[in-house]
Amino acid sequence: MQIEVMFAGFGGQGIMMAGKVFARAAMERKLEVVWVPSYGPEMRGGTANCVVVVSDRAIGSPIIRNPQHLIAMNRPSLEKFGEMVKPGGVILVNSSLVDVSSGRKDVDELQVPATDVAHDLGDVKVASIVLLAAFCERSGTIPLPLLRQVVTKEFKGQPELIAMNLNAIEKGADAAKANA
Amino acid sequence: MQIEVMFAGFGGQGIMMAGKVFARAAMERKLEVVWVPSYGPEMRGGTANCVVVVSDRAIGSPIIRNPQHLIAMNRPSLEKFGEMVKPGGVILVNSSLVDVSSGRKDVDELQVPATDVAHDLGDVKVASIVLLAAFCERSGTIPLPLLRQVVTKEFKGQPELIAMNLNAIEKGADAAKANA
Amino acid sequence: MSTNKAHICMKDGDGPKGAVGSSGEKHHPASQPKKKRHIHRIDSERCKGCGLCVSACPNQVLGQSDHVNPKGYYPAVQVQPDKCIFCALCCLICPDVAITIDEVASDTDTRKT
Amino acid sequence: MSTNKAHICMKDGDGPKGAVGSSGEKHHPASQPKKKRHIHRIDSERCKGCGLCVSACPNQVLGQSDHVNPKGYYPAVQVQPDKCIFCALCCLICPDVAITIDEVASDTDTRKT
Amino acid sequence: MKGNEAIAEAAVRAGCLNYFAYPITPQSEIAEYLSWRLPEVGGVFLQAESEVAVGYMIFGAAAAGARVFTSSSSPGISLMSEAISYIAAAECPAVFVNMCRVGPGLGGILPSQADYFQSVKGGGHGDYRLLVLAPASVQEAVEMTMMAFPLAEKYRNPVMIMGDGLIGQMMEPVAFPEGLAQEPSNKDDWATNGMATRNSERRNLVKTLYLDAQEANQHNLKLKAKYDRMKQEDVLFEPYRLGGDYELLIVSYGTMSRVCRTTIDNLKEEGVEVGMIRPRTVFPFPEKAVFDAASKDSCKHVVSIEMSMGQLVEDVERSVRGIRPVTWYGKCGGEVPTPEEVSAFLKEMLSERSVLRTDLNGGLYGQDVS
Amino acid sequence: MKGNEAIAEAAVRAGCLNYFAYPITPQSEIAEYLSWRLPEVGGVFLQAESEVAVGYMIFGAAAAGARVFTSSSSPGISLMSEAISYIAAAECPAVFVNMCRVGPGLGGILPSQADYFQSVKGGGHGDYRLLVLAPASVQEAVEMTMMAFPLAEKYRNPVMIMGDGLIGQMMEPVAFPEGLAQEPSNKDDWATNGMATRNSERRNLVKTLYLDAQEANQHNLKLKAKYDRMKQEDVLFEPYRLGGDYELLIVSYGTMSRVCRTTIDNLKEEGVEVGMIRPRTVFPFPEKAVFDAASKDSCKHVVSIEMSMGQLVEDVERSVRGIRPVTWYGKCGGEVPTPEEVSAFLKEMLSERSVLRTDLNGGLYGQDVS
Amino acid sequence: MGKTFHRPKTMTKNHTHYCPGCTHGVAHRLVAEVIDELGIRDRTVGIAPVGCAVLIYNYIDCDFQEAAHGRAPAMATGIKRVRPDLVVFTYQGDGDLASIGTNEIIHAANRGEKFTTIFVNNAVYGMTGGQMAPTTLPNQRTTTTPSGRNTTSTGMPIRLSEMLATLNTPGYITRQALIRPKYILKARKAIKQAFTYQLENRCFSLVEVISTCPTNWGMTPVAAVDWAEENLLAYYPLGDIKTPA
Amino acid sequence: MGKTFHRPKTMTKNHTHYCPGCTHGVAHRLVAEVIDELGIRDRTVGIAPVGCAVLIYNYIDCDFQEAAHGRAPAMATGIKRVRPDLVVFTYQGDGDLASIGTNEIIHAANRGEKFTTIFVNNAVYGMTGGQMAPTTLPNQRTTTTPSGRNTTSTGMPIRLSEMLATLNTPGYITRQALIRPKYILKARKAIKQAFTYQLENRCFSLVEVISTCPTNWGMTPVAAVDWAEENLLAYYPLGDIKTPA
Ligand SMILES: Cc1ncc(C[n+]2csc(CCOP(=O)(O)OP(=O)(O)O)c2C)c(N)n1
Ligand SMILES: Cc1ncc(C[n+]2csc(CCOP(=O)(O)OP(=O)(O)O)c2C)c(N)n1
Ligand code: SF4
Ligand code: SF4
Ligand code: SF4
Ligand code: SF4
Ligand code: SF4
Ligand code: SF4
Ligand SMILES: [Mg+2]
Ligand SMILES: [Mg+2]
Repeated sequence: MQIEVMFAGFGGQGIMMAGKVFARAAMERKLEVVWVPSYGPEMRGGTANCVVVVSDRAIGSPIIRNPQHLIAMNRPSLEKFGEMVKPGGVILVNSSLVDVSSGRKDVDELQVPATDVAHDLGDVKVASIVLLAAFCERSGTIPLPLLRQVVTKEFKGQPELIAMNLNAIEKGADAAKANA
Repeated sequence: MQIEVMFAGFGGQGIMMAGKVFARAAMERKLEVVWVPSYGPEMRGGTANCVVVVSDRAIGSPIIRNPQHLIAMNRPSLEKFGEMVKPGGVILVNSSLVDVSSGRKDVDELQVPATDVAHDLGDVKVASIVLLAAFCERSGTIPLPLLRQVVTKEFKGQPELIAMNLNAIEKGADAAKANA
Repeated sequence: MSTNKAHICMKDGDGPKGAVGSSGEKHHPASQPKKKRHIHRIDSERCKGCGLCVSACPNQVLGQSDHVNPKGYYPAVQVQPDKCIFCALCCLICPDVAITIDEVASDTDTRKT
Repeated sequence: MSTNKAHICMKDGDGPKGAVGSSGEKHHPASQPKKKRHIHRIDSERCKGCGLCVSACPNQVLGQSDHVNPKGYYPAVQVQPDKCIFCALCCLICPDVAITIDEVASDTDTRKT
Repeated sequence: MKGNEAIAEAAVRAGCLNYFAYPITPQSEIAEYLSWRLPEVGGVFLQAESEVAVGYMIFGAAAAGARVFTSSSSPGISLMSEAISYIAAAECPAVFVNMCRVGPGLGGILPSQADYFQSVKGGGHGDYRLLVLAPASVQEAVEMTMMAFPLAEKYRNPVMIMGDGLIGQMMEPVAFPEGLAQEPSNKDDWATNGMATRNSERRNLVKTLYLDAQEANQHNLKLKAKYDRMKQEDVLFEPYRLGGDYELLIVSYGTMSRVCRTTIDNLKEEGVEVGMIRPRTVFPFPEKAVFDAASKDSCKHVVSIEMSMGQLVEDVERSVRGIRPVTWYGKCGGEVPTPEEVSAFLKEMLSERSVLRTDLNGGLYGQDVS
Repeated sequence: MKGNEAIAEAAVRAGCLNYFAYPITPQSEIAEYLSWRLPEVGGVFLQAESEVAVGYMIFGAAAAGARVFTSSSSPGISLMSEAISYIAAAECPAVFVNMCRVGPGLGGILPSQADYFQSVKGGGHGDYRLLVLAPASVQEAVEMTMMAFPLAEKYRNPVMIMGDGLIGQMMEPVAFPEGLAQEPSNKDDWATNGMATRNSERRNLVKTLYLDAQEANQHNLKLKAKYDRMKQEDVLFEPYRLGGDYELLIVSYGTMSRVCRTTIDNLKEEGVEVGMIRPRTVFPFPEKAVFDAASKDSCKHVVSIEMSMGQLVEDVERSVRGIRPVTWYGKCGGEVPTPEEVSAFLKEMLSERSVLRTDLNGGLYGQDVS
Repeated sequence: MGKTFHRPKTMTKNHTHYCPGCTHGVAHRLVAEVIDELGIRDRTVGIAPVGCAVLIYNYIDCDFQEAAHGRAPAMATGIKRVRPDLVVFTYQGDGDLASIGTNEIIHAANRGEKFTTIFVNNAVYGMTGGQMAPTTLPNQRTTTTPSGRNTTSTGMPIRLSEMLATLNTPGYITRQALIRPKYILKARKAIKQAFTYQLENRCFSLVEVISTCPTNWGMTPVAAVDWAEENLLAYYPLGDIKTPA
Repeated sequence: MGKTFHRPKTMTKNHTHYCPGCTHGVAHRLVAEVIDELGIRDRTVGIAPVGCAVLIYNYIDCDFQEAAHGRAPAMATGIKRVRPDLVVFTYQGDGDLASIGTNEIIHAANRGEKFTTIFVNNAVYGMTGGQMAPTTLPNQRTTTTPSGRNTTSTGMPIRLSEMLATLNTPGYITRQALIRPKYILKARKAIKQAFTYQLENRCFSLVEVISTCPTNWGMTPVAAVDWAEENLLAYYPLGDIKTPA
């Protein structure tokens, strides 16, 4: 069994971090995990994405052309990668910044205004965590308690961020449930 | 027909120059010529030698282990290369600085106090030309008039040196004749 | 398709204090007294919402929009356009050349630009 | 087998004006007044005949030999050994450490060295 | 852990507490990690002014007897090539990590294997070789980093870890095997660590100048003997699905080999049998393994699959010795070919096998003067 | 003329009036000659602060559309390897002369061919190749220097002249063939020579950064196509005594090949028949010629004879494709093996032919996890 | 008041890839303005550095070469020597110029090469993610000095312009800043002066511009200019450091 | 008067390979004397340059590394960082230090590396046969400036010591000469001072010594010291240029 999730957005939107949190959570479950960034230009402001592959056996190619799932933080990401998602996958869209949909019928597409939610929580940077939580809830890949645990560990150096991120998880999960 | 002459001495004794003069003279005769220095340490004061190969057809190896002839300006050169000379060759020794002989019976060895002669001519640096002239005279490889011509051309930039070098040629040739 | 937020001023241009930032053109203080208007535009697609213009403006003309632009930034907007004196300090500091000031005859219809 | 040209001085060492060039040893001006001789040697095999010592010597002690050494140089020699004051200036300038000055009790037989 | 950080930590665990480097993507995380980690363990972290300087800081430190390493990426390694030649010539142990990026020139920062020749044939001047380890996973990068130091000391030669960029960027779970750490060897007989340190009256000299032709030749023969010994003792590779029959043999290394592995698994499901040799050392190259695997009766063809434009394939050709046709497949722009692309290529190849013999270079015949 | 001076003069005759360099033995005479010769013809002579700088002065000048060259020797070339990679990546024509000296490290100043790999496999990072000309006489050095500029322009790629030190030091009579000089090509479509110069409103850009993976791959494929074209169109070699039967085939180049020639002549007198292929371009390598010559029925064995420790032999092995055993003979310390030494080796080899198959590297088999 | 302001002709319409508030954009614009003003676009060749500004040629529309890290001055030398009629400028970051490329800039300046250098000093390696530069201030945190630059082990920040000014070969060396409009005005004058010296074939010229890197300083753009004014200008005083005799 | 004089213990008996009258030999002896005097031979590591002095290890008898051309300061940094207890010195010519190796010496000095550099300035590339160095005087003839150094195209000679002295990191920078006994006495003092600063772990130290190259200057050794005194000392004034605070 292999799960492949792509996280895509602008650099600085916390997309890499969300991927890492997902990867760490999978590691906690003692699965094989590869987190691969498509590291963009050496400079800022471009688009960025990463792919997390989780499997119960050794992972061959870390290079995934057609991921099972996609988390799209901005419009170019959805446009570029939306059509690559395997049929039956989940597509999570940050509807705060994306006003279109992938147009696909063979996937489970969910719109969450993550940037707005994050803005309300106090920092637009937690938008990616909002989407991640919504994704976990929707896809059933990672249970929320594990997600909370990993996030708490990840930010142990900055306690002030922990609460905000935990809130982001709640809001994200709620959004997924609401849209179910 | 191939002629190989090795010129050996201290750096700064004019050994490379003597070899070049010999090579230029051979070129004037439209022969194939290779002048190969065994260029020593990048610094001064070491020993130096060069080999001139002259032939009437294309010259293969420019690397000569056993030259036909040797011009030895100092003792280490005679000691090192004396035994390598092919039987029947000519060995010219600068007896001003070398008080031994090669000890070989199968070569034509000639002692000329070249440094002393040169000293008397006004500059010890022409010692190598004295030996070269003696060698040409003895071996019959290059006629003296051609040698004079090449030397004159070689020093055309420094006319003051021409006379001294021409004198050196006379003295060298004389020495060869005297020892004949 | 760039959304240029522009504001227009009907006051006369009364000449710069020094040679300021307009490319290649020299402004002559003693030019003929002709009615001119200035148009101060912010290209909200170019703008990255850095806020440098906001803090550089001597007259608090500028502020930050609360709408995100397609690049994900909150661009600068003229919050008090009337206070603008077209000093171009905002243009000078803007790293993205997102602000321009045009000078046109006062009868030019700016809506066409 | 180095040919050391040496000359010897029977005068007392009367102390240096400054700390001069002797390796590791300090010369004490107020050392006990004991008869000492100095031996100034030129190692003619080390010497490259550069002439720097000749021109540095304040007392024209040195000159150039007219015999070539095995390396092909004309080494320095003491042409006026008696004039030597053992100031060691020649030692200081010699790039080849070809000159040494020894101080020995005046009864030492220098021919052995 | 991210590959770069894992390598950094592995070096510390291997007892290498000295690191000199100059930042360059995609491996600056190694320096960033060590900038806090080394001070924590009393080690030396220094950001140098350039890669040229790094090369010689490594040389100086290694020659003084310290365990030392650096990391860089392609252009940075080019700048170290003079130093690497010196270090090999001086027989000093040191470890170089190259997180290879797209070249030539400034190229890009995406993964690549285009520094294969530079690494295995020697980018610098003169006759020297590096022992080059090519990890295919973060775990293997850790292990190879830990092995690299003892290997460098065994041969008194620089060892290179050639990662393909992705190795540094990927995050995979890792363990740091205790057993791989080895005490530094005693270097008193050659290192310039101060006579007092080794209680000796004989000074040591680390040099590379051999003005005398015989001596220089002897020195080069001595070096050659070490490289020959590497070929005897330290060739590493991993065979994959070579047990049964296979029509096609792949030779591939690093991340590329993982893609090939998935490709092979996928093709097996489609009934196409493919085997693979994955060199783990690219110098010394597993020539015999490749030859033996190619010799198998069922094997009709050998393919070198690389993120470079025909470099690995030359060593494959050399090893195969003409007994099977050898083909190259590769990409070099930062995109790692996907299993789908590799599969498509292999299938097409199998369908038109006849035309596949790699061509020999032609040439303008000169006059035969004999 | 001395080889170095002949090369300098040949460049001037070839219409290359721009030279940037840093002194290094055994080729500083090139700079010394040009320091007065270039001003005489209104050219540019500049002694740079380092070889690193030289590499980029060449790059800048070449990218601005000028004919330009430099010369150096082994360590200096290592320092230029980053720049050479950039110049190849940016597709600028330029000529590099390497009067190879003993390496690795500081090595010595005597002749060597140990930079073979560096020259033909690319010393710098990334997928690029140099067209490498290897003269065997002063006359050929002159001719190759004159050919080098048009070749560099034909391919918009750096060309290297790889001399073995002796070539630069030797004095032989030379002629400067008029016919070889060619007008510089028009570079307006790419060179940064100023828009006004080319009367254009479109600016030119010389760059090597390709951040996009597809673009970078395309660029690398474009470069590869050029190198493949070199292999088709510009392989040069000289066959020697291949007309009749020969028991043994020598592959050798540069000064070393002259020694082999004398050896072959000498052996012929003793009744031993030996043939030779002398690559005149070492990249592209005359693979087919070597293969064809090795294929001859009479040929029992191939020997690579080189002033390096087993570099040329790898290309020979690749070319021979296993049809004949391949052996290496060489020295690398500055002493060019003499005809006597080479002969002795060949005779011994012929007498014990059975054991001569070069061994394949062994290896530690990993676990086959299939 | 009442001024006009437009994108200079030599500047393209492309949006830059720089972070919000990064003053590289200001430096680009000033150079483009000066090129326009002097009317030299059709004979100018720029040299892009390796650093955040590597893509400068996407924004300044004249002939461009892209250098290797630190080597722009050598490339500029190559061009100017073979084509003295071209106007050549290098654009270099502080890592590029004051670290790996120190040798090239010193010797180009010392030979008196007639090109112009724009030296963008933002006290950090921007492009590679905020490592220490030789210009990083004491105690400044970077990704390779996580507890602040320790001058005991890394030395004091280098004032490269002052160092270049000690050379005996004539040159124009000046330090300006891009962090407030008032400084920007002066910077533009200095850049024009620098190109003018080049056009007069007078001397090497270098304009250091104190710049910001909000991203790697971990500050908002507005905080960054404040920090720069308070801290960078204190260590790197503005003004002409050397003018040709 | 009445002094004694011997070969220092740290100096071997080997005859040097230097040309007659070359002052490299004097510099060697001074370093050996200082090592003896400070009693540090058994913990000293020297670094040989690429230049005429490459074989210095044949004459000075302590641990030695042989650098690549210009890179001795980087090697010294490598040693000092991993073994701060060792005493490290580099010995470098003017081509080595002031041309190819400028970057390495500047950044080592700026980091305040605690080693000592002996910088032998003979205004020419000795080893390779007398090409121009950055230190070559205006109009001085060399094999690559056959009609004399033209400062219009090659710039003015670099005073590297003065340049290093501008760095803000503390250091000891001094210029001495080896061309007369009186200067040699001072040079020895300076070298001792430099090593002493190192022993005190105080700062980077560099002693430039004005030297001769009779061979490549085309002069007798005696004429060479005269020429150096008249010309080199005029451009390169002697004395301490910077002392640590
Ligand atoms: C030879 C080499 N070394 C290192 C790098 C990586 N690198 C790219 S940009 C850069 C430093 C950029 O800093 P700076 O010059 O200050 O420019 P900024 O981005 O701050 O404008 C480095 C180290 C490289 N590309 N090439
Ligand atoms: C990378 C490299 N470039 C060039 C050389 C050639 N080279 C050897 S010594 C030298 C210069 C020597 O001059 P200097 O440093 O002044 O020392 P000197 O001989 O005058 O004492 C040069 C250019 C080299 N060995 N390595
Ligand atoms: S032109 Fe001047 S007043 Fe108007 S917005 Fe800009 S800075 Fe403010
Ligand atoms: S300075 Fe420019 S980019 Fe920044 S907020 Fe103002 S208009 Fe936008
Ligand atoms: S010791 Fe003094 S007086 Fe005696 S020879 Fe030497 S320099 Fe002259
Ligand atoms: S200084 Fe030394 S080498 Fe020179 S002549 Fe005097 S003793 Fe001889
Ligand atoms: S990283 Fe810094 S220098 Fe680079 S674009 Fe961003 S703010 Fe500017
Ligand atoms: S060439 Fe010059 S520096 Fe070298 S040993 Fe001779 S005199 Fe001394
Ligand atoms: Mg910077
Ligand atoms: Mg010098």
